[in-house]
Amino acid sequence: MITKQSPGLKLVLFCMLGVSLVMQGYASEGGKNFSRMANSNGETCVDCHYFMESDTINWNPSAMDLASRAQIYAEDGISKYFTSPEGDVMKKAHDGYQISAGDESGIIAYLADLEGTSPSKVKHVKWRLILFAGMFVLLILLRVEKRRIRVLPKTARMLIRPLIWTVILVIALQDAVGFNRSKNYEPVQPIKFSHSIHYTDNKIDCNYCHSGVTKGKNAGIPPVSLCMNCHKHQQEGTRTGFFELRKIVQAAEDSIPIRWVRVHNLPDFTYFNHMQHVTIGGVECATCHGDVENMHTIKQVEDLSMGWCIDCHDITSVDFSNEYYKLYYPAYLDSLQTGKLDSVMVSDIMGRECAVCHY
Amino acid sequence: MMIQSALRNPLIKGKKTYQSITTDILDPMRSKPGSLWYIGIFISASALLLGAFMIFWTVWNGIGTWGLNRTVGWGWGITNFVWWIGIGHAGTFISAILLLFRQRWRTSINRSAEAMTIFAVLCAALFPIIHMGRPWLGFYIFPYPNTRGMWVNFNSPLLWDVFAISTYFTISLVFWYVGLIPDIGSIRDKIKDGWKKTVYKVLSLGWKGSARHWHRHEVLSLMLAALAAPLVLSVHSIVSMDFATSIVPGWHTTIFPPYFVSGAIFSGFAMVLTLMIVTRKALNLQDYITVGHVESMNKIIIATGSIVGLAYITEMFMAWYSGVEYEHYALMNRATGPYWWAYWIMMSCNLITPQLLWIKKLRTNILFTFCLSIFINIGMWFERFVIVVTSLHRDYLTSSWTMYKPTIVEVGLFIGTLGFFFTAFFIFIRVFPVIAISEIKSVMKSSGEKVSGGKVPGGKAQSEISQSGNSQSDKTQSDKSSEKE
Amino acid sequence: MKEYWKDLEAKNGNPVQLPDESAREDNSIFSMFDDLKEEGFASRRDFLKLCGFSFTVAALASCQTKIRKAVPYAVAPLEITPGEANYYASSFMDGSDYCSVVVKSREGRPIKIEGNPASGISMGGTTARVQASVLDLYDTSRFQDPLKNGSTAGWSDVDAEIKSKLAEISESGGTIVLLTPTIYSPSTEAVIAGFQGTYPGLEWVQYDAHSQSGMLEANLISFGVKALPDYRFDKADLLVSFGADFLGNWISPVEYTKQFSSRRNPDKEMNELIQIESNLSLTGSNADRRIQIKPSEEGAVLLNIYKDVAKEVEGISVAAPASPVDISGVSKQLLKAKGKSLLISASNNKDIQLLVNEINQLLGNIGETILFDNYLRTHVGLDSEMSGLVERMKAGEVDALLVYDVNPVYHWVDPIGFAEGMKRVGMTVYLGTAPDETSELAGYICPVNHYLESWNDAEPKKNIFSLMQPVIEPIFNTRQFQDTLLNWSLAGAGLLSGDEEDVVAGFYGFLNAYWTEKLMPLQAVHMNPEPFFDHSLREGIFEPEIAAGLGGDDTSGSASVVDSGFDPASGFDPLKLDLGTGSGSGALEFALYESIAMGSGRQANNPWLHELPDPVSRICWDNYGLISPKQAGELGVSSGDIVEAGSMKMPVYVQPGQAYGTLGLALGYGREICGPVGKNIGVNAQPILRKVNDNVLYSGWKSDISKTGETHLFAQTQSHHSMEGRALVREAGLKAYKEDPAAGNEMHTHFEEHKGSLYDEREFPHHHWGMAIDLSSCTGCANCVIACQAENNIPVVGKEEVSRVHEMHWLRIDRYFSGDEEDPEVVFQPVMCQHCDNAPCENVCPVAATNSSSEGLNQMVYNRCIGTRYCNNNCPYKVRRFNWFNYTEAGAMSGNLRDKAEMTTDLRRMVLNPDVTVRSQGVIEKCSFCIQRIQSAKLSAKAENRGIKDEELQTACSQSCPANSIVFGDMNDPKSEISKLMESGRRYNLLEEVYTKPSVHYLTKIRNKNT
Amino acid sequence: MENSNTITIVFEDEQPMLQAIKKIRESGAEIIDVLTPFPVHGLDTALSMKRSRIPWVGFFGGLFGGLLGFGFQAWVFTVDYPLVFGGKPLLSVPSFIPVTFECTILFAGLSMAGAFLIKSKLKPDKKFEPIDPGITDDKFLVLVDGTGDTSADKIKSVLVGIGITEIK
Repeated sequence: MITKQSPGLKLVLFCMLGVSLVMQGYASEGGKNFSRMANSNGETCVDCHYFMESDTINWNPSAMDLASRAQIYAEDGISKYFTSPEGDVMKKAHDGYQISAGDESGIIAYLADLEGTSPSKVKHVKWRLILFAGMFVLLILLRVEKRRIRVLPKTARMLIRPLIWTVILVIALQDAVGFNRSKNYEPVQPIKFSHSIHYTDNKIDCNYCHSGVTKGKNAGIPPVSLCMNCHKHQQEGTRTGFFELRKIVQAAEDSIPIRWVRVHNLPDFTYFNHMQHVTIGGVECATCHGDVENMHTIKQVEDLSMGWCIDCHDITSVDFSNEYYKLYYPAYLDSLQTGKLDSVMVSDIMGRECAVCHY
Repeated sequence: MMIQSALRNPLIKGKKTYQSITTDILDPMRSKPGSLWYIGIFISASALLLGAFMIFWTVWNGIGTWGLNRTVGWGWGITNFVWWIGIGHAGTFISAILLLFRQRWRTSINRSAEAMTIFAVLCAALFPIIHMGRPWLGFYIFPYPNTRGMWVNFNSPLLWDVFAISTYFTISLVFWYVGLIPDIGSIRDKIKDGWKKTVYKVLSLGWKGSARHWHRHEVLSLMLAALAAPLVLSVHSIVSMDFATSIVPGWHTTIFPPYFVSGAIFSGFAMVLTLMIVTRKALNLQDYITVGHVESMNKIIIATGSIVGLAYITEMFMAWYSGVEYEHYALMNRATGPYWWAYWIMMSCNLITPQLLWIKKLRTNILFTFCLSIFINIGMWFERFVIVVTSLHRDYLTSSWTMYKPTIVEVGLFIGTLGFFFTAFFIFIRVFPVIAISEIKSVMKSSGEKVSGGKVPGGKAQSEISQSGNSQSDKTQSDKSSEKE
Repeated sequence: MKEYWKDLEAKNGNPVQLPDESAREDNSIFSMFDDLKEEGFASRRDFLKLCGFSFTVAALASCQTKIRKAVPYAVAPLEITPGEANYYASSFMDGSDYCSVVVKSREGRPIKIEGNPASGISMGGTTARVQASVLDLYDTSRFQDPLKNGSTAGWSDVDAEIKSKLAEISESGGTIVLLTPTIYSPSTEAVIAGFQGTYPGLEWVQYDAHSQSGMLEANLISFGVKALPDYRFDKADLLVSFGADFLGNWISPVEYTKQFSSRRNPDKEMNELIQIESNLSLTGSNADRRIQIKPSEEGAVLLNIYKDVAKEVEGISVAAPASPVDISGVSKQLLKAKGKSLLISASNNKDIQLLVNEINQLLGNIGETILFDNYLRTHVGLDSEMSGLVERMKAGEVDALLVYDVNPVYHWVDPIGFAEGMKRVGMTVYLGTAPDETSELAGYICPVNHYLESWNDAEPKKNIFSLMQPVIEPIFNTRQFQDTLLNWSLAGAGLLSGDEEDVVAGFYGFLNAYWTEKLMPLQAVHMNPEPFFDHSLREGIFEPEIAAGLGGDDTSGSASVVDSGFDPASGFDPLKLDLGTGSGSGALEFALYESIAMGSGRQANNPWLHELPDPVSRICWDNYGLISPKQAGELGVSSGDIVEAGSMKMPVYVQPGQAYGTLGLALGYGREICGPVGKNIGVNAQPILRKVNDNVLYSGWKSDISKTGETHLFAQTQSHHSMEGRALVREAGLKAYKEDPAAGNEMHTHFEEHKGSLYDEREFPHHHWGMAIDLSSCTGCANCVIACQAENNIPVVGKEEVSRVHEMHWLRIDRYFSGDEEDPEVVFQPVMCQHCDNAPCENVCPVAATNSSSEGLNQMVYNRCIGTRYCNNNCPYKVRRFNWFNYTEAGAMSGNLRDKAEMTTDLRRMVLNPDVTVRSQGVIEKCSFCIQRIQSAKLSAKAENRGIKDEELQTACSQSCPANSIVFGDMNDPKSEISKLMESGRRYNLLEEVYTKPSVHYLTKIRNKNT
Repeated sequence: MENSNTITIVFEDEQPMLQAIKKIRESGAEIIDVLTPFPVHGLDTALSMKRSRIPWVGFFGGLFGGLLGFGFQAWVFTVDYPLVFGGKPLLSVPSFIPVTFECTILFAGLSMAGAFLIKSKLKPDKKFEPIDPGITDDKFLVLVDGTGDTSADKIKSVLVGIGITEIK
């Protein structure tokens, strides 16, 4: 699937490209071609090989991704990707491009120049900040109104002012309380690996890759060698073609580990054990990691704060069929059996005690 | 109601009128400061800068730059903290408790005593923050909502301190400011237009001396005094609980709250004397702060000093009487251990020297009083040092016994707080009236020389008013002053 | 309560000296500007950072989440689950020090050494040095590549050159000498044999850093065995030791501590220890009776004992000089315990050892407490051989010298002679791990692996084997000694039968083949090599039946050994022996010893060991001349004065219990060439050593001392040595204990009768963790201190910080003296967080960073701590430790690191336990009862659907205690060992009258005394 | 407040002012305000002012603060995050006393000060033009409502014999 970008964004990208070229003092023919050359659908190179990360995953290799292979292109040329594209994805995308020898060397030179950079991020409008600042502006306006204009009735002023202050306080408090939390953290990964494709489409169990989850502290990120169990046979992706998978194949061949960006970070002073939660507690992965089955890029959905942990401990019941609990918590067992208690919560069995996580 | 002695001297000397009071008191603010002031502020600001550097040094490198160690976890820092808090107490005592007891002589000194309270509390508050290992996480001590779901430990005396000191500071500031409002109004009306006037305009909150405002003002002052009186007792009690609720031999003592409070007032009055004796001279306010004031304060010093001395002896007695060997050792160690000199400095400065004040000649001697007040300041500092350090350095397990010696950083910090205190005071005397103008005016007729010696308003009406008892009224004394003639 | 005296300093009204702040340079503010000069840019940047400090709020607003990478394995090793530890049995071998160990490894990094309980020798115990050895693996000063004349060279070049030169020398009939420590690895011996086969004429000299040459020679004469015997301290009712610190450093301290302490239970038959010595050693501190002698008096005292024994046993009378000290009763006691006593001496004088052997023989101890079936193989170096070598080297008769793992330029009695000789040797090759005085003079340096990177086997005692296996790939470009020798050997030369391929496969193959061929036949369980080797590897040990059978049998095996010796009845004339009367002139006799931490100084670059306070003097990062208080008074010196003794300058420490007229000094310090941590720490005592009758004598040399007027600052962790009459350590004599099990513990009875609380007593319905420490068996060896440090990532702060009382050890061993100042009694008391049920520290923390768990633990949350230190003030035990500076670089700020011991380099940090938080600047830390181990045990119990077994849960300190003094467990479990100890009449809590209700319990110290 | 109909009477001492007030009130004129440089005793009775209710504000403020302080501590320790400190019971009331006390004082003090400022309409941005700069020095002003039949002359006549400095 090739993402269609809106004309507006295209324009922005184009402008950015232009600016960046001017900035570098480099306006090669290749660069122009990269954004001008079109296939039969009228899509230019830059339409797919983007310069800016979008909010939703763009399965195509970015211009910078291509640039990382500039060395190879310089040796092999790129015309073969147009004359005989490998795999269905590229065939479909590269259909209809005409490339001359001159264009080819220009684009390669251009890509070589891009090497080492990375796509820029979309700058989101900070509505919250604007709202916060706006409240203060409103306060000033209200004052001016009171002093100079005086159109509002006195009661309105009396109502509005506390309202504004409430909004300010609520925002400030929420932001202060949630400060430095990384909820919704969704970094760009070195490989466009989709949990959705692997788990939902291909029915691969979480445990297959994250095998540590039942055995110990760390769930574990699979070694490349494990990826190769399947990808030895499946080297073309339905969305990414050969490009992303080639990274894995290459890593496996070179025995070089892939440097993923860690999404779920706990501070060093917090001890968390997956086995305790998954094997013994029977907690589902999704409880903490969210709807991973539908995520193309992995995203932190919870704030992973201590408050969040203990809130869950408060409402999660303990499986009292475990001999350990039966042995050491006879009073609870008794209450459960006599029906005095419906369930025993994690908080009741030390789930709120400091040294369970901090030591 | 206090009965004034017929022999009592007037509280204000010289022939004063309302206008001359205003002028006298506001003059230092309107004239150019003298060279003495410049020298003073230069010295104290330099000390302040030194302190600022030491704060930075401590925070950056860690508390290891102090002389503290495994066994002695608190040293100069906490000594200074308690000392400063204690000094602050005199201000509140003068303004609140003496107000409740209708001691009119307080009017001459309460303003600067209150200012002193605020500056001293600020100095004190520095130490609990700076002595933390991680002051940048100091906000953990406030019970604020957070994502950890954690609160604070309400069992901890340090947490009580947080509440006590912040309440104390807030209430002191409010009390001081409320009292200042009419005087700021006076300044506002006395100075020429300019940015200063604008500032005073804002600070005066539009005060104009309306009868209703005065009425509320007086009620508020009285009520705040009524609140501040138990507050001031509670604050030093709570500070003393930092020690008293612990189990360290020499700290774990039920006598501490009253002992600390009287010690605080003792040291506070000494500091007030130190400051006032200098101020009256420097600002030419001998007419307002008279020998009578000095003598009154000296009497309080004898009283509180004797209470403190009694506490020292009681501690010794209890250590012996309780039969607890650790307690017994701790007290013996104070007097005869390696820090014996600190103990005997404390004893001589706090218990022995103030007894000289029983002699009237000495307690009315300004120079003697000044020297004595310095002695008491030193002695009370050593009292805290003795309590903090000599209790800790030899506690239960003899294997952990060790010695404590401050580093240049700790000394610098102490000098820095002195610098801050005096810098703030020097600025204060240039910015706000050191004597409560309106209060002085209200007692001028009853206690001023001019009025006492001359026209006295009809006594009958006055007594009627005072008997109606609807406000802070100590006019009955005017009867007495007329009797004097 | 007996009367305890104050420490010497306090007694003289001169309290402990704190370091002079103005003298300390790098703590002073003014040094900031020095820093600026040195590294202008970095410091300037720091300065800007500092300015930024006030704008924290602004900075926070722009704070962004730091990107952290997650890097999985490329190919995951099968046995590793990330986040879970693996354990491998191995052997610690460092010179003559041996210990069977289990290595804990996380993600392929060894992080902790634990004792191997399966071993019959160390029985799960370790020493502090064994515990600390893991840190040597991550020593930044290690050789990283082969060196040729000081510059890096490839292995192939070095190999080729050395091989050709060796071949050349060998062919031309030259002399090649291989100098090693005692090799007690049978397969290595075989490798060396093969090497000798390759280069005929190669001489192999073994040499021990601390020589036992005198005893070896004496045993050869007495028993016909050139070996040290298998002492059985557990079988002796009476131990008489002449200066042998067998609980500390003497020969095999872990084994001896295990044996000794097994007899210190007053409920069973308790042994009695009489220590006759000059320095107050660890063993002397534990003695029931201690007699002080000068080193030169040892012979006379022994002769007197001999006189009494010989008279009684054989009816002959010997004319012995009068004993210089009162030893009344010793002979009588020895005679009473005939066959159940043990007399030992640490002297390296052959004649003294002959006399000792004779006395033991007369007492019938040979074959009872002194066995030779499983004689010790860890010491075989003869000083005479070494002397010969040095002479020949000096004469230029040695063409090639291969030095493996010894440092004679430091350790040999004549270091200058050895160094000179080395310069005259044509080719010198040094095979060792890190630079030292000897490697400095070597032409080639072939770096060898650390023991945790190596394959090896050991036979520390005859027929008792163990294996060493690598737990990490060599970190640097190093190669183990055996592989190097194999590489330089001709394939098959003199090796095992048909082993050419094994040589190609390296030492691992060789080892495998050796075990298959030589050791597999010793057992009958495994018939195939693979399971046999795997089983042995998993166990770490191989102790075949024959050894155990014969060792257990008292008469049959040992008799033959004795028979082959001389006949004691004839030809033994004690008066002809040269028992040494001291030589040189002066008022003081040197008595050199090895310190508990440093030993012979082989681990000199180990910061953990340097910071380990000496159990007796409680001083770390130093050695010092020890003199008795009386002597100090006479000489007018006090602790910290620097004195001159002969050509040496040293600080003195006034040590109660030091024999009058002696000057104790620890060996192993003053290393001039060593890694940065251990360099020039203390003074080098080696130059004092002298040779007598070809044996190195460690004491007896006289000297005068004179004050220089200079002073020295000690880093001492305990400055007050008396209990001031407080019932901290409670003790009683055995007789009193037999009459009343609560003897000495009367206060506890009183307390139990009168205790009470305003509040309801808390209940701990689930687990209630507790610890019991038996003060009777605790020897104070300090193994637990380092075990704790390794387990819990405790920072090293350096000498200056320790001297400012900023040490960080969670577990300390308090040592108190009582009685006479010149001859005190000593008690040790390990103190860690007592995990009080009514913890005073908890109440006072304003931020709730420390509170009580429902399992009786006192929890400390580092990340919540703001560092008010109030908890530490209010802790009556003073067990909380504060991070005064940024020792670990774990805090919020950087650029203010104070790491005096290089503990924060990437390499050293590999030793950190990932399950324990590294604490940041400004927080309090303390013993957690190894909560990480508790949690992990609970987790595996839950995962396996069962309860926790008592033995599976051990804290770091209890696990490897060589005296089994520390017991940890669930006090709610009636079957646990701790529950049983709770019932003991000896149990009490430290400061129980404060009613903190600690979870740590102490058992009173019972001395074997008639009181 | 001070519109053109206000009659301002200036005194230089409080005694004639008090007498004047009495007379003015007897005359039926309405006194808008009295401005004095210090609290003149007897003025409140002379003007028949009602006793201020600030103490009540303080009482309720303190009550609220105390309950809040105690309630919050009890809630935190027993409901929200119970933790055991030093073997004490969760609801260790003696420990809560200091904070409860301080909260009481703080809330009482602040609420009274707040009530004073609000009720007196004192605030930093208050526009203020002094009728006479001497009101904070040595002048005593009585402002009389001049809207009805009251006039400056009438007042003057009422106040005959009393030391008036000025009347406007």
